[in-house]
Amino acid sequence: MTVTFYLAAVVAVAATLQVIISANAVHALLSLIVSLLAVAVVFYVLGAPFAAALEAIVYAGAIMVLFAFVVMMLNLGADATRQERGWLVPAIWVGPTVLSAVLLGELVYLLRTGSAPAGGAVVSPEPVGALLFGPYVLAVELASMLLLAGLIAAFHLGRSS
Amino acid sequence: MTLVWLVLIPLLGGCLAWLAARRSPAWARWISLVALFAELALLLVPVTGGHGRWLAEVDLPWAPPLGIRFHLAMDGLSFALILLTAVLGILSVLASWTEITEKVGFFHFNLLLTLTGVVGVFLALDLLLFFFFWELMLIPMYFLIVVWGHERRVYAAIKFFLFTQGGGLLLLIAILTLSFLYFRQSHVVTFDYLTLLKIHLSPGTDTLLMLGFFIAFAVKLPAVPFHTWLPDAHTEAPTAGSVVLAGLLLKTGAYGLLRFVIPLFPDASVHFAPFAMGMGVAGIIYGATLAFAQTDLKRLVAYSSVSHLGFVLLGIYAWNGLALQGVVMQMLAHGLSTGALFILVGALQERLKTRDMGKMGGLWTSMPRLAAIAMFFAVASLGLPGLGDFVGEFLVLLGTYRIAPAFAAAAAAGLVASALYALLLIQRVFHGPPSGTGGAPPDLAPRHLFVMGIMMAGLVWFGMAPQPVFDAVAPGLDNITAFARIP
Amino acid sequence: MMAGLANVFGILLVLVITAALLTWVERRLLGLWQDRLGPNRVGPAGLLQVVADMIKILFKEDWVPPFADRIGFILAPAIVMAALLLGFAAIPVTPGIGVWPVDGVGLLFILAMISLSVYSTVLGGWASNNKYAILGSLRAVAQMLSYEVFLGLSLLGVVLQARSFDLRQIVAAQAGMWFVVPQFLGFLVFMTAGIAAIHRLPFDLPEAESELTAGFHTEYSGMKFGIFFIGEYVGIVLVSAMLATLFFGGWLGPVLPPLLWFLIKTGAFVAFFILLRAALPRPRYDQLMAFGWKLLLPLALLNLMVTAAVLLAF
Amino acid sequence: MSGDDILAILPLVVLGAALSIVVLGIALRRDHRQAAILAAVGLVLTFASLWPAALAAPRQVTPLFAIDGYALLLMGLIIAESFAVLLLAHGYLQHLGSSADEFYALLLLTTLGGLALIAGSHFVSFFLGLETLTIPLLGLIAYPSDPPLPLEAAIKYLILAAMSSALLLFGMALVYSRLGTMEFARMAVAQAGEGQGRDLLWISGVALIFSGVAFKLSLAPFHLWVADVYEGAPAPVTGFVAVVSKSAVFALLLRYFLAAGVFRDPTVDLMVGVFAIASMLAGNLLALLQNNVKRLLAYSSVAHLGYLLVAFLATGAAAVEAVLYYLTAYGVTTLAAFGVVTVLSTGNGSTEIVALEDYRGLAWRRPWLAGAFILSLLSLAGLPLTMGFFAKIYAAAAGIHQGAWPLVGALVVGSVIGLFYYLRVIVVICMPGTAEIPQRAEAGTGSVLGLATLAGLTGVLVWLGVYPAPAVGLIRGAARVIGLP
Repeated sequence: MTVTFYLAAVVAVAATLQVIISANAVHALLSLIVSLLAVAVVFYVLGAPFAAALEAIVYAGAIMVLFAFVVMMLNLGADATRQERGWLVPAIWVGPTVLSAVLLGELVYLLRTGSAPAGGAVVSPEPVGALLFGPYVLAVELASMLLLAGLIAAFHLGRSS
Repeated sequence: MTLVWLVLIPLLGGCLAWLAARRSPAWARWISLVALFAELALLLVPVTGGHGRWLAEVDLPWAPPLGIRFHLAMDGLSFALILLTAVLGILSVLASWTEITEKVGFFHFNLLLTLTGVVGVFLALDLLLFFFFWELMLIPMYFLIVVWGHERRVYAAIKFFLFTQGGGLLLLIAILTLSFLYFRQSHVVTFDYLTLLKIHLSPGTDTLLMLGFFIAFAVKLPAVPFHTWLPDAHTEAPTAGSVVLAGLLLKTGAYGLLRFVIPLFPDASVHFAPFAMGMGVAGIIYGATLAFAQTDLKRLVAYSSVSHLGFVLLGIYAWNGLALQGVVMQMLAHGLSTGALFILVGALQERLKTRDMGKMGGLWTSMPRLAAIAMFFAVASLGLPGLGDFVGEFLVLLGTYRIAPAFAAAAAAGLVASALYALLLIQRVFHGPPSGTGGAPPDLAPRHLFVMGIMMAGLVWFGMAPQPVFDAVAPGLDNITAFARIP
Repeated sequence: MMAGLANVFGILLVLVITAALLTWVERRLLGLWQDRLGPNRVGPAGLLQVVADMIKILFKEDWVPPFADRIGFILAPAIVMAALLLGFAAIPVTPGIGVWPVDGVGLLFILAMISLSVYSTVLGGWASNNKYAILGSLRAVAQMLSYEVFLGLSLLGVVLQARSFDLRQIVAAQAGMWFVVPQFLGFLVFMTAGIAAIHRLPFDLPEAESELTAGFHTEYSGMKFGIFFIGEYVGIVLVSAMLATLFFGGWLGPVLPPLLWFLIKTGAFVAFFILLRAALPRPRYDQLMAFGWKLLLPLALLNLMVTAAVLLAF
Repeated sequence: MSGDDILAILPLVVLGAALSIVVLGIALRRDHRQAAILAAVGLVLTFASLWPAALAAPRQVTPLFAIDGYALLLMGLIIAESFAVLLLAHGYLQHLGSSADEFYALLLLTTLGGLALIAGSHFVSFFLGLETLTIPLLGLIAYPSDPPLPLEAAIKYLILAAMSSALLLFGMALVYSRLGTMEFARMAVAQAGEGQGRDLLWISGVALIFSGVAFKLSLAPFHLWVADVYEGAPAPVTGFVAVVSKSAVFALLLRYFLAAGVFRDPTVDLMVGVFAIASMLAGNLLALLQNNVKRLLAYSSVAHLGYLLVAFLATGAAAVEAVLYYLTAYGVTTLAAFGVVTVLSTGNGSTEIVALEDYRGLAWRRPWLAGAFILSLLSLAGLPLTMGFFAKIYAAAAGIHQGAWPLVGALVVGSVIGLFYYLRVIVVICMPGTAEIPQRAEAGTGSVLGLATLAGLTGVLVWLGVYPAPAVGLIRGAARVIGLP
C-alpha cells in the first residue's frame, strides 16, 4: 500500500506541475484532472474510500467538466497558447518555485523525523455521515449558505454582463 | 464646578458663534466676545471649592475602566495663565473684528475651541486629560492657519501640526509608559498627576521618560532645535492666530515643563538641567540674531518670541524661586507684548497689504498713533526697565546667575541683541523717508486703541508693581517646588 | 491470485465480446421491430457480421486530422473505454465472480467512473477542432452533468434501505424483496438518467446524426471510432447490470444458478434499451434539460425524502 | 443540540431565516424597497436576538461555535455596521439603475459569514465562515457591473481570496497533522506542556494560517490588492470590506491565537510584530502618494490594521479589550468616511466622487458633510474629540505593556506620517473651491437615510470620543466573559 501511496503522490505532484507549466489551457486542465484522480487514490490508500469516491465524482467528474466546458466555449486558439508561453519566463516562476521547494524540503525533513503517513482504519461512509449531521451539522448548514452565496453572486454577475 | 465652566464656556460660546454666524457674522463676533468676558468674569469672582494647595478642584470619573479621570485643579500659576488666556482671547477677537470677513462663524468656533484646549491644558491634572486638551488645541489652530492664513499657509499649517503632533505622540507614549510603570509598582491603573508623583523610577527609565515629555514641550515652547515650525506658523497665521500662538500656545509648553517634567522627574531633570539651559541660551541668542536678519515683520516678531522663550526655558531649569518668578512674569509679559506686536503687524498688513519692511518706512507721519504704540511695545520687548518684560528677564537672569553664571552671562548678551532688532524694526518701519505705498493709510481705530491701551496698562502694571502677581503665583510655584522634591 | 486474475480477464473478455456482439444484436432486433431483416448474410444469421465489421475498422488507416489536438484526439476514445470497463470492476456478478468491492463504496466507484467517462466526449469533441464536434461536446457536458445529479440521487433511496454503498450488501439486502418495489420512483429516475449518462438513444444529443453530423465523433474513423462505438455498448451493459444489481436483486433468484439470473436480468435491460431506440423519437435539447431539472430532480428528491422518512419512522 | 444550544446560536439562526425570507421575497417580487425593508428588519431582529443568546452564554455549541461575551459583543458590532452599510447603500443603489435587490441578500450572507467567524472555535467554522464572508463579497464588489472597474476589483479580490484560502488550508493541515485536532480548545490542551508540539511544522502551519488571514486583513506585504479593490468597489461596499469583513476576520484570529494558545511563542510573536511594523510603515507611506480618496483610505486601513496588531499582541484580556475598542472605533470611523463618499456619490450614476480634487472647497459647499468627513479623518489620525483618540491610546498602551518598543516606535512614526496625508485631505476640503470642479461633487445629493446614517455615525464618533466610558465598560464586560483557558 505504501508503494501505491507514494506512486499516487508522485503522480499528483507531477500532474500539478504539468498544470502550471502547460501553456495549452485544455492540456493543463487534463493534467489537473489527473492530479485530482491521483489525490483520490491517495485518499483511498489512506483509508478514506468515501472521500476518494467523492473526490472523483465531484471534483474530477463534475467541477472539472465545467471548467472544460468553459475553456472550450472560450475556444482559446494558438494565440492564447503563445501568449501563455510568454508568461512562463523564468523571472515569473523562479521565486515561487524556490519558496515551494523550501517548504517542500522542510516538510520532507519534518515528516522524516516525525511519523510517516500510515493507512489508519478504513472510514466507511456511515460514520462520515453521522459526524456531518451530528456535531458538524452547523458546518453543513453554513456550507449551504456558502453555496447560496455563490449562487446569488453568480446569478447577479452573470445576468448583468 | 467653576473649573468645568471655565472649560465649557469657550466651547459652548464657540459652537453658538458658529451657529449664529448663519444669521449674521456680527453675531459670531459678539457671542465670542461675550463668552470670553464671561470667562474673565468667572475668573475674577473669588474661586472656591479648593482645598489644600488648590484654589479650586474638580475630580469626576471620565473613563473609569481606563483609570482616566476628569480631574481639573487650579492654583496660582494656572490662574495667572488662564487670566492671560481670557484677556488675549478678548483681544484677538477684537483684533480680528474687521480682518476676518469670510467664514466668520467657523473662525470664532476655531478660536474659542483653541482657547478651550489652552484652558484645559492649564487646568488638567490627569495626564491623559492633559494630553486630550493638548491635542485639542492643535486642530482648531491648524484650521485657523490653513483657512485664514496668508500665502504659504498650507505649508506652515502642516509643518506646525506635524511638529507638535510628533512631539505629542512622544508625550503620549511617555504618559502611557509612566502609568504602566506605576501599575507594575502598585497594581493601580491611573493617570492622576498627584498619584504618579509618587512613582519610583530607575535612573535610566527616568531619563527616557523625561525626554519624552521634554521634547513634546520643547517643541511647543519652542526650544532651539525644535523651533523651525514657529516662524512659518506665526508668519502665515491670521493676526488672532499669531496672538494665540505666541501668547498662549507657547506658554503651554513652558507650563508643561513647570508642571510635569520637573516634578515628575526631578532627578533626571537635575542632570538634564545644563543641557536645557544651554538650549535656552542658544534660543535667546539664535532667536535674536535671526530676528535681526529678517525683512518680514511677522517673522521678526516670531523670532523674537524664540528669543524670549529662551529665557523661560533658562529660568525653568535654573529652578529657584527667583528664576521661577521671573519665568512666570516673562510668560505673562511676553504674552502681552508679543501679542500686541502681532496685532500691530496685523493692522499694518491690513493697511499696507505687505509685511515686507523694505516696502515700509516713514509711517510715523501717516500713522502717528500706531507708530507710538509700536514704539512702546518694541521697547517693552527689548526689556526696558519699568515694563513687564524687564522684570521677567531680569529675575530670570538673577536666578540663573546663582546657579550658572556662565549661562546668565551669555543670556545677557542675547538681551543686548534684542535691543538691536527692536530698534531696527522701529527705524525701518516708522522712520526714514516714506516709501510711496500710495495714499495715506488710516491710523488705528478706537477699537484698536482700546485693545492697545489694555495691553500697555498691563505691561506697565507688571513693570511697576509686580508684587501682586508674585503674590498670586507664589503659592502655585511653592506647590510645584514642593512636588518636585528638589532641595 | 489466479482466481482473481481469472475473474478479471474472464469478465473483461465476456464484456468486450458481448459489447461487440451487441452491435449485431441491436441491428437484428431493430430489424425485427421495424419489420425487416437486418444483417443476415455474413455467417449463420449474420453472426459473423461483427467480425467483418471489425476487420474493416481495424484495417482502416489510423488517421488524426492535421487540425486536431493530437493528445486529446487520441486520449478521448481511450478514456471512455477505460472508465466504463473499470466501472464494471465493481459489479458483483455472482457471489464468486466480481473483481473488486472497493472497500464498501463500490456504488460510488461506478458513479465516479461514469462521470469520468464524460471526458471522452468532451475531449473528443474539442480535440477534433470542428464546429459540429464542439457543439456535440457542449451538449454532452450539459446533459451529463445535469443527469449525473439525479443518477446519484435516485440511488440514495436504495443506499438508505440497504444501509451500504457496497453492491454485494445491496444485493443481499434484496433477499426479501427487490428494491424495484419500494424504490420504484428511484428506479424510473435512475433508468432515465442512466440512458442519458451514456447518451444512448433517445438521449443521444451529443452525437445526433441529423443535427450535428455525428456530433463529437464526426472526425473519428477507424479503430478510434470503433472504440467509441464499442464503448457505448459497454455503457449499455454497465447500466443494465447496475439496474439488475440495484433494483432487481442481482444474482438472486430461484432454481437457476446465480450467474444465469444475472445474465438474464442484464440481458433483458439491454434488450429494453434497444427497444427504446426503436420506439422513441429524440427530444429537443431544451426539452431534455427541462425534463431533467424540473421533473427528474424533484422526483429523485421526493423519493429520497420519503424513503428517509419511512426509514426513520419504522 | 439542546434548547440552550439553539438559544445560544439564535443570532445565526435568525439571520439565516431572514436571509431565506429576503431571497424568497425576491423570488416572489423583484422590488428594491421590499428587499431593503426585509433585510433591515432581519438585521434588527438578529440584533435583538443577541439578548436571548446572552442568556445562554457562555456556551460551546457543538465543537464549532463558542458563544460568549466576546462573540456577542462583536456580533452586535458587525450587525450594527452591516445595518449602517445597508442604510447607506439604499440610496446609492436607487440611482444605480440595474436591479438592486440581490444586494441585500448578499449583504446578509456576508454578515452571516462574519457572525460565524466571530463565534468560530474550530478550523471548520474558521474556514467556512471565512468563505461565506468572502464569496458574497465578490458579488457585492462587482455589483454595478457596467463600468469595468468593479469587475476588475472583484476579480482581483477573487484571485487573492483563493490564494489566501489555499495558504490557510495548507496551514490548517500542517497544524492538524501536528496536533491531531481542529478544535481551538483542544489544541491548547495538546500543547499544554512547555514547548509541546511547537516544532517547525507547527510554526509553519501557524505562519501559513496567519499569512492567509493577512491577505484578508490586507496586512503588508499582503496588501497589494487593497487599493484596487477599494477603488473599484462601490463606496458602501468598500466601507463594508474595510470594516465588517476585516473586523470579523480579526476577531477570529484573536480567538484562535488566544484559545489555541498560539501566543506565548516567541517566533509567532516575532512574526506578528514584523507584520505589524511592515503594515504601519508601508500603509502610511503608500497613502502619502495617493490622490484618490478611496485609495488613500485603503492604504490608511493597512496602517490601521498594523496598529491593531500592536493591540493584538498584548495577549490575554488586555488584548481582547484593546482589540475590541480599536475595532469599534475603526469601524465607526471608517464607515463614516466611506459614508461621506457614498453620500457624495449617490445620484451620480456610476461615477463616484473619489478624486481628491473633487473635494476641494467641500467645507464651504457642504459644511455638514465636510464636517463629518473631517471628524472621521481626525479620528483616523487619532486626535481627541473622536473615538480614534482612545483607540490609539489603547494600541499604544498595549504596545507599552508588553514592552515592544520597536512596535511602539513604528506606531509613533506611522501616526506622524499618517497625520500628513489626513491633513492633506482636510486642507483640500477647507480650501476655497474653484469654479469648475464643484459641479461634479455638487451632484451627489445623498438619500435621507444615507444622511441620517452618516449623522448617527458621526454622533457616535464624537460621543464615544468625548465620553468613552460606556463603550469601555461594555467591552471590558465582554472581555471578562470570553471564557478563555
